[in-house]
Amino acid sequence: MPYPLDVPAAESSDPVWSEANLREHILLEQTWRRPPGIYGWLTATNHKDIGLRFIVTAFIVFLMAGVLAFIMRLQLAVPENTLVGPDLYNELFTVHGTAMMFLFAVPVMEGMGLYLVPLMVGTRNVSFPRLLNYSYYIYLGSVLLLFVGFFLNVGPDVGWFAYTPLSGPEYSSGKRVDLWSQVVTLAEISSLAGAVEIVTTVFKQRAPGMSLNRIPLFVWSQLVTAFMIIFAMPAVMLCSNMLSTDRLAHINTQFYNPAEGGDPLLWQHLFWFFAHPEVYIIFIPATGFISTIVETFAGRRAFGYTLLVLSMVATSFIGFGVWVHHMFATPLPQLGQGLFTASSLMITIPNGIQFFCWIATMWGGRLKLTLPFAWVLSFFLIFTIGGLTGVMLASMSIDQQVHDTYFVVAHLHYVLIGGAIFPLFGAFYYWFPKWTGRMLGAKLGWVNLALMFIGFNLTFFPMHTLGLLGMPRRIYTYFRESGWAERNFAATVGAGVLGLSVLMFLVNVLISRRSGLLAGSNPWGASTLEWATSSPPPSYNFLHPPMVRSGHPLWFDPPDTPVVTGLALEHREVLVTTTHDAKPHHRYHMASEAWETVALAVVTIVMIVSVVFHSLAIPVGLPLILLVLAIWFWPTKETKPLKDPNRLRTVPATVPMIPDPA
Amino acid sequence: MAIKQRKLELGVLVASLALVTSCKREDRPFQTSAPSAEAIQFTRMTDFRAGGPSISGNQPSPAMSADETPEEKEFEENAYMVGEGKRLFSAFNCVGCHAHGGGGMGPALIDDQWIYGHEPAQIFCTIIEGRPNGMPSFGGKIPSFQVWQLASYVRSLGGLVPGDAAPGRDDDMHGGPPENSAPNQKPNDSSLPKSAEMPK
Amino acid sequence: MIAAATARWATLADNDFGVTSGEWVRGTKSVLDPAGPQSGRIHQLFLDYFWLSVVVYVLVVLFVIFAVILRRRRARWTGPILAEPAPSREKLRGWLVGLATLATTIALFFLLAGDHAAGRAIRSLSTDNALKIRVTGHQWWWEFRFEDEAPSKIFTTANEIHIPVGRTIEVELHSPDVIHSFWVPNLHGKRDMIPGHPTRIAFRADKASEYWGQCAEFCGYEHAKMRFRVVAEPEEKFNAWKAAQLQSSVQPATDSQKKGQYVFLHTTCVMCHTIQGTTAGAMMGPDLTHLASRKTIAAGSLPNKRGHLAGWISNPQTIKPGVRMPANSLPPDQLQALLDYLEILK
Amino acid sequence: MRPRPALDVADLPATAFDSQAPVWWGNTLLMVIETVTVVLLVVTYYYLIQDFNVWPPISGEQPTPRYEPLPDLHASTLFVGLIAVATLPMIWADRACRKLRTAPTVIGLLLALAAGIGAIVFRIYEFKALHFWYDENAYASIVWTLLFMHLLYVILEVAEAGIDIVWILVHGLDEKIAVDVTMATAYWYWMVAMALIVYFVVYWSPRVL
Repeated sequence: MPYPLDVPAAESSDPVWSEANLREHILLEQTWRRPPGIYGWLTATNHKDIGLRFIVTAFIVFLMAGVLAFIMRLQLAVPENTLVGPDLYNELFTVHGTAMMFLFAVPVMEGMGLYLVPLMVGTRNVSFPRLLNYSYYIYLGSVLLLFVGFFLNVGPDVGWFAYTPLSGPEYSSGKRVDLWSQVVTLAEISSLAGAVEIVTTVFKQRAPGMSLNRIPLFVWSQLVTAFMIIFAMPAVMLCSNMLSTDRLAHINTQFYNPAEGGDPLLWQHLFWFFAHPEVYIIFIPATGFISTIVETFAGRRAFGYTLLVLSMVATSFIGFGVWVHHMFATPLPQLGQGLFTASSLMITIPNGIQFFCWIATMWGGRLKLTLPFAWVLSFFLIFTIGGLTGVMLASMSIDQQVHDTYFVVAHLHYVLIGGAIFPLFGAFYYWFPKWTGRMLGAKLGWVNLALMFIGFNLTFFPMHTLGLLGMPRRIYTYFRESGWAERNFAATVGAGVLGLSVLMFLVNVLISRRSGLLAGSNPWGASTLEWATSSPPPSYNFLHPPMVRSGHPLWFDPPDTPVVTGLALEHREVLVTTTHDAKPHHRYHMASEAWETVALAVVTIVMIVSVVFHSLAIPVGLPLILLVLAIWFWPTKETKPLKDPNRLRTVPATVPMIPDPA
Repeated sequence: MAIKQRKLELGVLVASLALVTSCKREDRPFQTSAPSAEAIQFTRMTDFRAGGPSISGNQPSPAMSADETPEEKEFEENAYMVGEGKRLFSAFNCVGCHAHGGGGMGPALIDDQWIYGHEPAQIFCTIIEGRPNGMPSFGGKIPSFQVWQLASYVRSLGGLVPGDAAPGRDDDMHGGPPENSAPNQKPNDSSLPKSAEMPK
Repeated sequence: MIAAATARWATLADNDFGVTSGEWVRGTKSVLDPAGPQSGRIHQLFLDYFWLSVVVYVLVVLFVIFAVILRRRRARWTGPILAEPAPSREKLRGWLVGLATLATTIALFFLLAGDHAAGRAIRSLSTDNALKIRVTGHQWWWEFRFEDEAPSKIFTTANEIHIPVGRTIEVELHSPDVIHSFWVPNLHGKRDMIPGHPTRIAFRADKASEYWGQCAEFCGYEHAKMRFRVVAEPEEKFNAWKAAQLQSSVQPATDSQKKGQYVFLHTTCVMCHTIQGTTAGAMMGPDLTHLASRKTIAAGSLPNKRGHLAGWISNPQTIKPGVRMPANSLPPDQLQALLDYLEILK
Repeated sequence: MRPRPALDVADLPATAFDSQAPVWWGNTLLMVIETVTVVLLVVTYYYLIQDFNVWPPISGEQPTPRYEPLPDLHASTLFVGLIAVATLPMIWADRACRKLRTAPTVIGLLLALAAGIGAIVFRIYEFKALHFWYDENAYASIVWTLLFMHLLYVILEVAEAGIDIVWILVHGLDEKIAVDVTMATAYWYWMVAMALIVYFVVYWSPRVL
């Protein structure tokens, strides 16, 4: 086996299918797989389908937004460059920021959660499959709106933060900002729907025995993130809708008009009340990846499980109390700013605890230096810098100097690329075998990592000093005498290397999907439940949903841990367990595919986009939405009695074994 | 098959049409076609005159050469251009006489009455030539593309430019609906309001 | 190919607007080169934070690297090694994590205290006898009005100010359009200029030199080219400059200059600019009364040389695309006359 | 392959009420999202006070206001009173549906539905009683937004109650629709709570504060 990790050959742990199992498998497959053809593809409700669609779409957004960033780097490579003018440059960085924050980072993390959470908690699908389908199309609509808009020269050009009054009706003519605001609205509808899915799935559909203190750390991270989304996203939907109504014909509200009692600072408060938690919405799932990968390759359970969970919760709470540190340069009362300095510094404590726990886990384990683990190790080297510059930015005095300079650009990329992208790539390498059944190539993988590490640091490290030398953000050019040329040139070269590395990853994925090594069900010898089923998992996830007796069922559960039987085979049924102790409570009949979800998504998108162009859109659109909603929520009469005495209830003689790690 | 083909063609056509129009609508043409390099006619700009030579008010001025005439609608279908017109409207103190379109010393611009015509070229002419009873001549003082911007904005006051190019409310005291909500006044070029009549 | 492209950019950059490095005006811009008590205090605080960060970073990296070196497993995968890690070791790790957390907390308290002290020191500058300047940020240039109790001693300039060394400067920040941010890195941190929220900051320059300031909040197309120069000089030199600024504009003497003034007052210029002592009094663009006394034009984008000025007047959109100033296609003789006139506006 | 013991769940019930039902969580989380929205709107309302010299603002700079600045109480009080009283039939419907008693469930829902439709009419009068349009100033905008958002909630609730009634009349009452009725009830409670908040903020805080 050329792969660095010696694992038991996948085939040996595959279940031997008894006749009863085979019959159950066929019935379950008929019940849970999506309908054939385009209809089934469009209306898909399986969390694995939709999760992967989120991930793939978000990754395409990542590539496109990355290309935009590279064009910006080309423009800034030399002073007084005329490759792109200010108008296009403003569009470039706005679309880059909007796409990366709203349409890549959050959806990709949610996509990971939607794929993995049901598997990790041992259920068959997320709680509201139709909502899942709807949320994907809304997200897709938002992606298309942003990029089609950009190519039609209706791309937003006021920054992803869209400060009023620059984004207001007087200083941004045309429809660019209106479309931006609708992009945000759509993206947030989708994220909120995803968050509701995840919270409900984690609370109600955990495997029997998976009490709150046995939930895998990744699932905790997704749960905390989902709650943050629920509390943060309404703020940005609200402020961007208020911006819309300020701008749109026949509405013309006055929220941000200083002459009529409105306030540009109101925008900043509402926006950053969302946008700072947004950073943690991106970062906390990444800590979930890190915890999982560190546990697996240290070969032990994480040190300080409770501490790690509490740190995540604490981070999410404090994350809502620091938004004013984005506004330290605005004229606000000193006392308030001092408090926000304190809270911004305080958030270091839970994050520090997480770091210490991971390091303690590594010291207490026996480390297997694999590719996913190496991505996490580079996270430590990179994110720490971003965290420490974050501490500097928390200081109001220092922030007054470096605010809105390239120092902040460096900081945020160290935090977001170092803190989210590196773990995310680690997670791609880690879970790719689960998604496709094949390992991602290791050789290309190491080159990918090395290039990414070099390219990233070459791009963003010089920006720290650029900021200190007075280079502001969001400038489309600079003068030669400013002395910024060399560092900017280095950054552009680094961006090229970074792009090359991402290209390498794409090639690796394309090759490995076809001819990667067969992975088997648990190639890493990991401990969580997603590895207890085949790779890729069948549409119904588990032939017999598992029951757990520890936080690491594949490592520590006794071999006589029972599995769940007795769920219906002929319609989609999952087991609902109690919220705290995960005791079996009732059987939950899940909705199946329906055209209404797609129709509602289309109606929603069309309405939200046409609001920009015609004032009749709301009076026409809202009743339409209500109508489709009514059809959607029209409960279907059960054709079969819910309790079918004749249904298959045999407990098979053998069930697929959870492979013993030993 | 043929029908399908036709549908496809139609789709492509509509899509490209949408593409072209939206590109135009959102363009920020900073580099406007260089204004004609005609010399400043010193005779025409010795001072602010009330009205130019008595050419019949509704005709474009002969001074406006053909190459300066923009494509019909080129300015008023572009939101940036109309927005710039709005900025210039207050920057050049048009508000001093016309208020925000409601009229004061000068005639109102939001109503359906157009004393010297409502076509862009006619408004252009009014700005360049000046008009009797107080409208100064701005010929030579405002570059022609800015005059076109002003003309398109003035038209937006009467609801004569497409609603999605007309400016929204401004960050100022609220007074009446903004241009993008202005009702389309059927322009009426013939009638003169009392205020615009020649004093006896 | 990359080399060729690079070379092309390099030549492009060299040829643009004919600006070559030697011609450029002096002036520095750096957070790390403080020239006043405010920036100095922030710089000090920054260094404290920086060195502490270096120590923390080295520690973290050492712990990670040594974990990888010392705890690496080369053997075949045989399942989790430590089903139940040794309790004594686990306890030790607990203590170490606790200790590290405690150390973090204590360090943060020191950082907080440092920030608090720095903030107080920065704000403690006395504004008695301060030189008051009202700064207005426009898209995309700076208007400076030097306030005085006597109305006759108030004057306005644009994009370049002189300030006396050692005297407190109190700037009052306004914005009539979008949000800008006032920032001279060598002197003080930045402060946003938000419509409807006028605000003040005070700073002092202790070193006579020339500094660059720049708008630090994204404000539209020409945010990149919205700069201003600050010349800190001894009190007497400043007073001389101020006296000159209070003068009305120089009147044209030669025929060409007179023609130039006529051109100015009868073409597009007069629609936006002011020249004291003439009929030009529009407030849209910078006050040009003492244009020739400034080292740069176009908000710090070009040196104030005849050639640049000519280029700027003829087609500002190639230099600052999107700028509010329109292209002016003056015939050559009128342009030269205009330049002759503008050059005497010391 | 070793045989595995199994946990047979076939005898568990197929529906559950309240916090045991996933749909309850979905419903509750959506209400949380909307609550955050309403709270932020209320915060915005109070935040905007600082930008006005007089609160509620009088129109323009005239010494005598163009309109009475305080919004009238009558329509809004009727609105709040009506949906608050209609909580009783909703409670009744909730209790009845859990026991699968069709008649009281339908009657309770019908009463609430009628109250909801009446409330929508009152809300339209409320907009009139404000004396100003949404584009008057920032205060006007936020007041209209608060009332309009809440109107949407009422419309949604009315639609939900309507669907439940029609469905019960067509298919009869079973446990599944009963769960839906309890959801509608929970949503009604929430809607009344939000109405009280909005009522206090919009109509009483300018009088009391």
